Amino acid sequence: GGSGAGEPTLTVLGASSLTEALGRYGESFPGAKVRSSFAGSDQLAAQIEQGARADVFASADTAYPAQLHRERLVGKPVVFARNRLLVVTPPHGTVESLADLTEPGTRIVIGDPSVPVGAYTREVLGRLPASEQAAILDNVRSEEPEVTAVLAKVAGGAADAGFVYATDARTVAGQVRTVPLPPRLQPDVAYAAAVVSGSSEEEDAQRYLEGLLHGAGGADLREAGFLPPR
Amino acid sequence: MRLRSGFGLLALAAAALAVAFLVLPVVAIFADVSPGRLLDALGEESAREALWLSLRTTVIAMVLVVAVGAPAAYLLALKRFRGRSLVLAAIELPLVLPPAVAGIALLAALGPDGILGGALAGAGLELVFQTAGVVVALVFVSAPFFLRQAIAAFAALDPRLLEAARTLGAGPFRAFATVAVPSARPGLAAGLALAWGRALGEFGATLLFAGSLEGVTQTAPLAIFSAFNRPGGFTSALALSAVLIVLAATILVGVKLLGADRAVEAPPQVR
Amino acid sequence: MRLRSGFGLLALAAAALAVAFLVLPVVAIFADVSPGRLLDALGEESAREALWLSLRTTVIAMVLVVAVGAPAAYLLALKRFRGRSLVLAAIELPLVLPPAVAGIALLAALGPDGILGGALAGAGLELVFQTAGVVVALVFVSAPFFLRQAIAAFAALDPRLLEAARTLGAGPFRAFATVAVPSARPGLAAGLALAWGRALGEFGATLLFAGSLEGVTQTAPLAIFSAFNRPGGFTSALALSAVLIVLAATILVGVKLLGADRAVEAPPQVR
Amino acid sequence: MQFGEGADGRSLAVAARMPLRGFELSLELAVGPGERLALAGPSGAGKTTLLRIVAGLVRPAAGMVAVGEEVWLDTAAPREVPAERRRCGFVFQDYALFPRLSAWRNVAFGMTGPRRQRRRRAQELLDRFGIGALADASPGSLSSGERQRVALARALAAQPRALLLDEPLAALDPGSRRGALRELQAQLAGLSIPVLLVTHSYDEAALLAERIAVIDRGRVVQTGAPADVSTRPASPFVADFAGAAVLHGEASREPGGLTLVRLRGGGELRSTDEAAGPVAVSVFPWEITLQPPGGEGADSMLNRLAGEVISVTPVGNRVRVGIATPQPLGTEVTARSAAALGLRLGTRVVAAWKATATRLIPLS
Amino acid sequence: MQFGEGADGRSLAVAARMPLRGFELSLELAVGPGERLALAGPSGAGKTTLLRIVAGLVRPAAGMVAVGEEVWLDTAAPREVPAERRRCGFVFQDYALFPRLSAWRNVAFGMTGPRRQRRRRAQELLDRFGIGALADASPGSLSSGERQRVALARALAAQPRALLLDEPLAALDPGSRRGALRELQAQLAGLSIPVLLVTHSYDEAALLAERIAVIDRGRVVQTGAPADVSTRPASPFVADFAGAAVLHGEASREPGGLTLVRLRGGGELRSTDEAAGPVAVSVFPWEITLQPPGGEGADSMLNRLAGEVISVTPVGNRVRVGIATPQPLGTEVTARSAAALGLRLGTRVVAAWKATATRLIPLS
Ligand SMILES: Nc1ncnc2c1ncn2[C@@H]1O[C@H](COP(=O)(O)OP(=O)(O)OP(=O)(O)O)[C@@H](O)[C@H]1O
Ligand SMILES: Nc1ncnc2c1ncn2[C@@H]1O[C@H](COP(=O)(O)OP(=O)(O)OP(=O)(O)O)[C@@H](O)[C@H]1O
Ligand SMILES: [Mg+2]
Ligand SMILES: [Mg+2]
Repeated sequence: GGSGAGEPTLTVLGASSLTEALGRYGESFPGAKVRSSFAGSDQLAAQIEQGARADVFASADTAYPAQLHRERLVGKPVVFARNRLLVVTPPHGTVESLADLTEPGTRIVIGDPSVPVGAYTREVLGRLPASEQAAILDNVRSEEPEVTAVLAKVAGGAADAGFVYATDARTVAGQVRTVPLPPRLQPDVAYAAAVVSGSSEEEDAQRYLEGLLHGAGGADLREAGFLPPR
Repeated sequence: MRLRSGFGLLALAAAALAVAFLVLPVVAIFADVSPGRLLDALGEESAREALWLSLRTTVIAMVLVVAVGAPAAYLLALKRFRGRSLVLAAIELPLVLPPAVAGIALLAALGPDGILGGALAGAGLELVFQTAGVVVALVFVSAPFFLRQAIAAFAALDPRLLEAARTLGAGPFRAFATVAVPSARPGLAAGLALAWGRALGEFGATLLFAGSLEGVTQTAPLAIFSAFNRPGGFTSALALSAVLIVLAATILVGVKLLGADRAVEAPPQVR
Repeated sequence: MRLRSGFGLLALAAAALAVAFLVLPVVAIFADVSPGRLLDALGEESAREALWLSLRTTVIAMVLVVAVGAPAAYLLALKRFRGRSLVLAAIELPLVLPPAVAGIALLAALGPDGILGGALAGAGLELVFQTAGVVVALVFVSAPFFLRQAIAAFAALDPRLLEAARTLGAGPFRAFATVAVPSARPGLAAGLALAWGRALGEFGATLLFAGSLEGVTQTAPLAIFSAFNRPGGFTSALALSAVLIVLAATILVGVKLLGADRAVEAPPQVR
Repeated sequence: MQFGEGADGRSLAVAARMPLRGFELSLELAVGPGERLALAGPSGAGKTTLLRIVAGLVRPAAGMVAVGEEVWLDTAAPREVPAERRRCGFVFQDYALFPRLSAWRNVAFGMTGPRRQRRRRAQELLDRFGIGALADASPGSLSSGERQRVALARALAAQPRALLLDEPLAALDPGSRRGALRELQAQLAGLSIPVLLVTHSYDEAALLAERIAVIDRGRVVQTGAPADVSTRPASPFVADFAGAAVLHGEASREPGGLTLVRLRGGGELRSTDEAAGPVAVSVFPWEITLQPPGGEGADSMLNRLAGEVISVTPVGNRVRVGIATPQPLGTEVTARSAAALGLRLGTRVVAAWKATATRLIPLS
Repeated sequence: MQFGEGADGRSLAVAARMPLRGFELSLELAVGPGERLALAGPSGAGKTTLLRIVAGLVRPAAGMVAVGEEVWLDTAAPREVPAERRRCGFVFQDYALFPRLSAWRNVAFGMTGPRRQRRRRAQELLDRFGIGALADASPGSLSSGERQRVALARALAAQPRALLLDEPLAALDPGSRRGALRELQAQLAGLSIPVLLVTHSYDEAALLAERIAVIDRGRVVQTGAPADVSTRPASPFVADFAGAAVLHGEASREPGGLTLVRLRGGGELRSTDEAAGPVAVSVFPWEITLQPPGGEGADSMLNRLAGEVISVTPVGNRVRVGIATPQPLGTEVTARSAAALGLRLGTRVVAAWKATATRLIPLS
């Protein structure tokens, strides 16, 4: 982001799932004009790798910021939010509990292993007894690289259940039911952010991260359903 | 073809099937969106802004596509040179790129670290995260549609018309502007409609190359995507889609009317 | 047009700019991928499977598009009826749908809870999560490309050829198969190439409607996207893209050769 | 292999009524087996439309088409046999050969049977038309004359019940037209089915057909043998069409059995035809002799009109001379007389012809 | 407003050599100011190509094109003026009118100056050609004759230094051709620039031009006034082209000043032309009289060939009769003589003509 004569401009690259929270935070961010661009964390990482000039990178995982940090493309990442996984089902669906997922014929959609939500889902399944895990994986009909695709299928009744973040479920509020996961199965879903190397507004970017951790940004995240970083 | 023959009925069935199959999903979107939601979608500041940006960027992209593409197509249509068919195939390749790959390709070519990144930066031209970048992405994905139609239209020109213009003292530009373009107009308009339609729906390349910044690079398809990620966003995304469809249909029909072959409606030839 | 005139040079510049702009990003992908990586990408089991699935599903989709689309286009091209121009505009609408919206629209129309969901389920036809669903998504996004070219090609037919066939005893089907299709072949081939190219690059609608499962619904563009997400997968995504581009280019050129107007190469007319 | 000869003894009958742009097509025609009827008339008269009605490519508002006992169309019944089941040979104006089929495949298109047999029969037909060597050529590589022969062979190959030809010579360049005309004459002469052919030109009609139907604005204005039509035109239109000069005037009976015509614009003519009231006078250019002014009545020619020469156009050993009589007159004389008279623009001459060569056409 | 008259006194000179498909174009021609030269010849002879060379639409391998002092092309210099700066009026074979411009805009296309003035001058030209009322019509709605006039007006509107016409009458239907021919004659007669026109047909060439250049396979085979070309054909090709019957034989001098020709296939002829060795004999159909067999030598006609009638085609008041003499012979007699002779297919007749009407063309 360049700096004009007046208020500096901060360019924030945020993961799609942060659209609501960071959108609101950016609007009220004091002392700088915030422009936020939301896309898949992987796409944002690719943009940074290709040299796109931005100030803050807020990912839906910790792996991409860590990787970019190793490549010295971003500063040291900090975890700024956590999330929970849950199961969404169609409002009139057959799945009412986790146990129902093992029923043969249940159509389950999960995230592609290459996206964080997919990796976490596998972590959850890994904590189940081997037979249950196998039964559920057998029922997996699709591994979606985009959460929208998971939600569209559940909301559209094409799938009987899907594993998504609690925050994602809100985008289809009213069109799906949610089945929470017991705490013992919950993975540690952490969102990390970092200042992009070579940012021309490093101070403001740092201030933006601070706000995410302790200030208005944190509140906005909480309101959107995210959990505080421990 | 008589409709009341075996094949006639078959063709009728095929046509009905094809039309129903292509139209039904579009209709389904409207069925899912109440008229009230449609108006609400238009009422949202960000939606209006995205539509307006889409309109602006696609118009600029179309101006560029036509201004550069029409003379380029004219030349490619009329000149025979070695490797011509290779060139014609090459300019169609962007058609097959999956959208994200198109975005990556643009980043690799014109991004800050891309092949021409240094040259562009030297010229003070920034594209990524800029409205200009949206235009570049739109031109990249839509130009092939215009070019191939324009080349076909110019190639179908009666070469004697151009020769007649020359014997009447018209230089190459005048022949192009007053003879070639008017004669090729229906084909050019069809190509423009197609390119414009494609540009209005463009998503992946824009997102990767230009980002999704409200008011700057967030066009309507990106706003639709963004809406998906907001609470209750599914319905507002569909409503915005419906608006985009109406806009696109208007443009498609409008451009086609513009290109309609008026000569065809001339009085019948009587002697 | 003489090249050595002001406009000639301008047009030359325009053509060079257009070609460079469209080709450079594609080249950039290849520049980022070493030939070794390209071969590695082909060596990966999952990549091969995705390419093979892409090939299979696009071939089936093209067979359907041509089998239903050609007679449908024939009818739409030759018959005049009220609302014809509306129908012609309607079948082009899928062109402007952002890919994700196209997928949602397909779900709303053909998904289990969609308009026709019950009917399809009753017929025991499952599309979502099935290879059949991929084909449906591919047909939906690519059919308009074939249809519009086919309609144009059939509309350009000399109607007297069809009449001649009839006076020689050919019923509607024979006239279509032996006269209309061969005469319209170049246009049909161009439409097929375009539709096939679009189908090969299809991403969003397939993902949303059919899902993404290795060997079942994960086509090459989905595999590219997935590879792209994997840490360190960037280059293998690019490599797979490069392979897809080569495949698509081969198909584009192959189909065009198939449609090449052989009559043009007939011996010159001498008397 | 035979063609045409199969359908012996069946004649073609057509009656049709149909509004066209600007006027109504309304006519009846019958063509006997083996008879060649030429439809001649100006552009837009409805000639092509009539052929298309017979072939089943256009449906008239009301009408009937039959070959022998076989009814192809009867809007009263109603009954309509689709074009592809009529077996009606049609040679289109520009031949409409299938561009992607070779000559023999074009010819074999309407045949049935196994491929080898169709190939053989097509080859026989092409041989018969003198283009056997071109069996594998594509239509685009044929000359227009060759294309015409392929089109005719193709139409006959399906053993049609009637043959329709729409301006079969129009697509030929003038150089090849003379030869093609002669050939077509020979080819049509051998057929035993009804042949209906369309032409713009009276001369072509006279050469190709035994009977001419002159058609104008959708109606048959005269039918008859070519010689009858040109010597006894039923209307000024037919006279003009057959190449005669046409003048207008008022006729009255004279003592002595002749009819006197006072020409509009001045001048008098006499004719052996009987008429009274407004008439059109027709005289063929070659019946008119040109004489220097002054030399009156040295011959049997009763009709004399004086005027200035306004055009001189040599044609072969003859010269066409236009004369500014009160109503302009086209004449034709031998090159020798033209030279003897010293004809050039502006020369004053007298055009003279016999009362017996003066046809009167009463105008309603 | 004037056209054509401006470029007084400048003649057009062309020399060109260029390989075409199958043969080489190689010719030189000059057309004087106001002269009308017709290029006549068979299809594919290179006529259009020559016009295109003059207009600058094709560049020959070697050649020169000049109008007066102005050199348009000189491959030796080298110098080449692009087509758009030659001011060379070109009437294309199918007129090539701009389909989306109205008639007057087509005419005004080559004019310079403000729009209103161009409109006025275009209107004047259209009026002059008798189609002023059609100024706003689109070319698609014009008849072919009207289109021809617009094309001519358009070519002349740019005040060209030379006028080229490529088969200006070929696109017309036979019905309108006669009238259009007369009009074109009048229009071309008024010009003072060189006019080069192309036609397939000897008759048209004779009517439209003062001089004919017969061109075959890229070469000028004869030039001259129409009458000269037809009465003294330089080659069998020209004789045939001008409408004469052509026979082949061996000539030898006879005592008495005549030349004896022994025809290939049998028969003898005599001619007043001098020649020896292989010759082509040309005689015009109308020079030949037909007689019943037997009645020998009752007249001054030295040449007599007997044969069967193989074709009879009436044309106007004349009949063309083909006779199977050893070499087939085309003749033309009046309808009256045909009737008197009872001519029909198979009748045996004697074709007779004078030695003075027998042209001999030595074959190298
Ligand atoms: N199906 C139709 N319905 C109404 N009018 C028609 C139809 N087909 C042709 N016409 C009109 O009928 C008139 C006669 O057309 P037709 O082609 O039969 O004339 P033609 O005598 O063959 O003329 P030409 O000698 O120029 O070919 C034309 O004015 C044409 O526009
Ligand atoms: N630029 C060219 N180079 C080589 N050959 C050519 C070129 N243009 C035409 N030809 C060939 O030259 C020959 C003469 O063509 P041209 O069109 O001049 O004949 P034409 O006398 O006008 O015939 P027509 O009477 O049929 O119009 C043809 O065989 C054509 O294929
Ligand atoms: Mg007609
Ligand atoms: Mg020519």
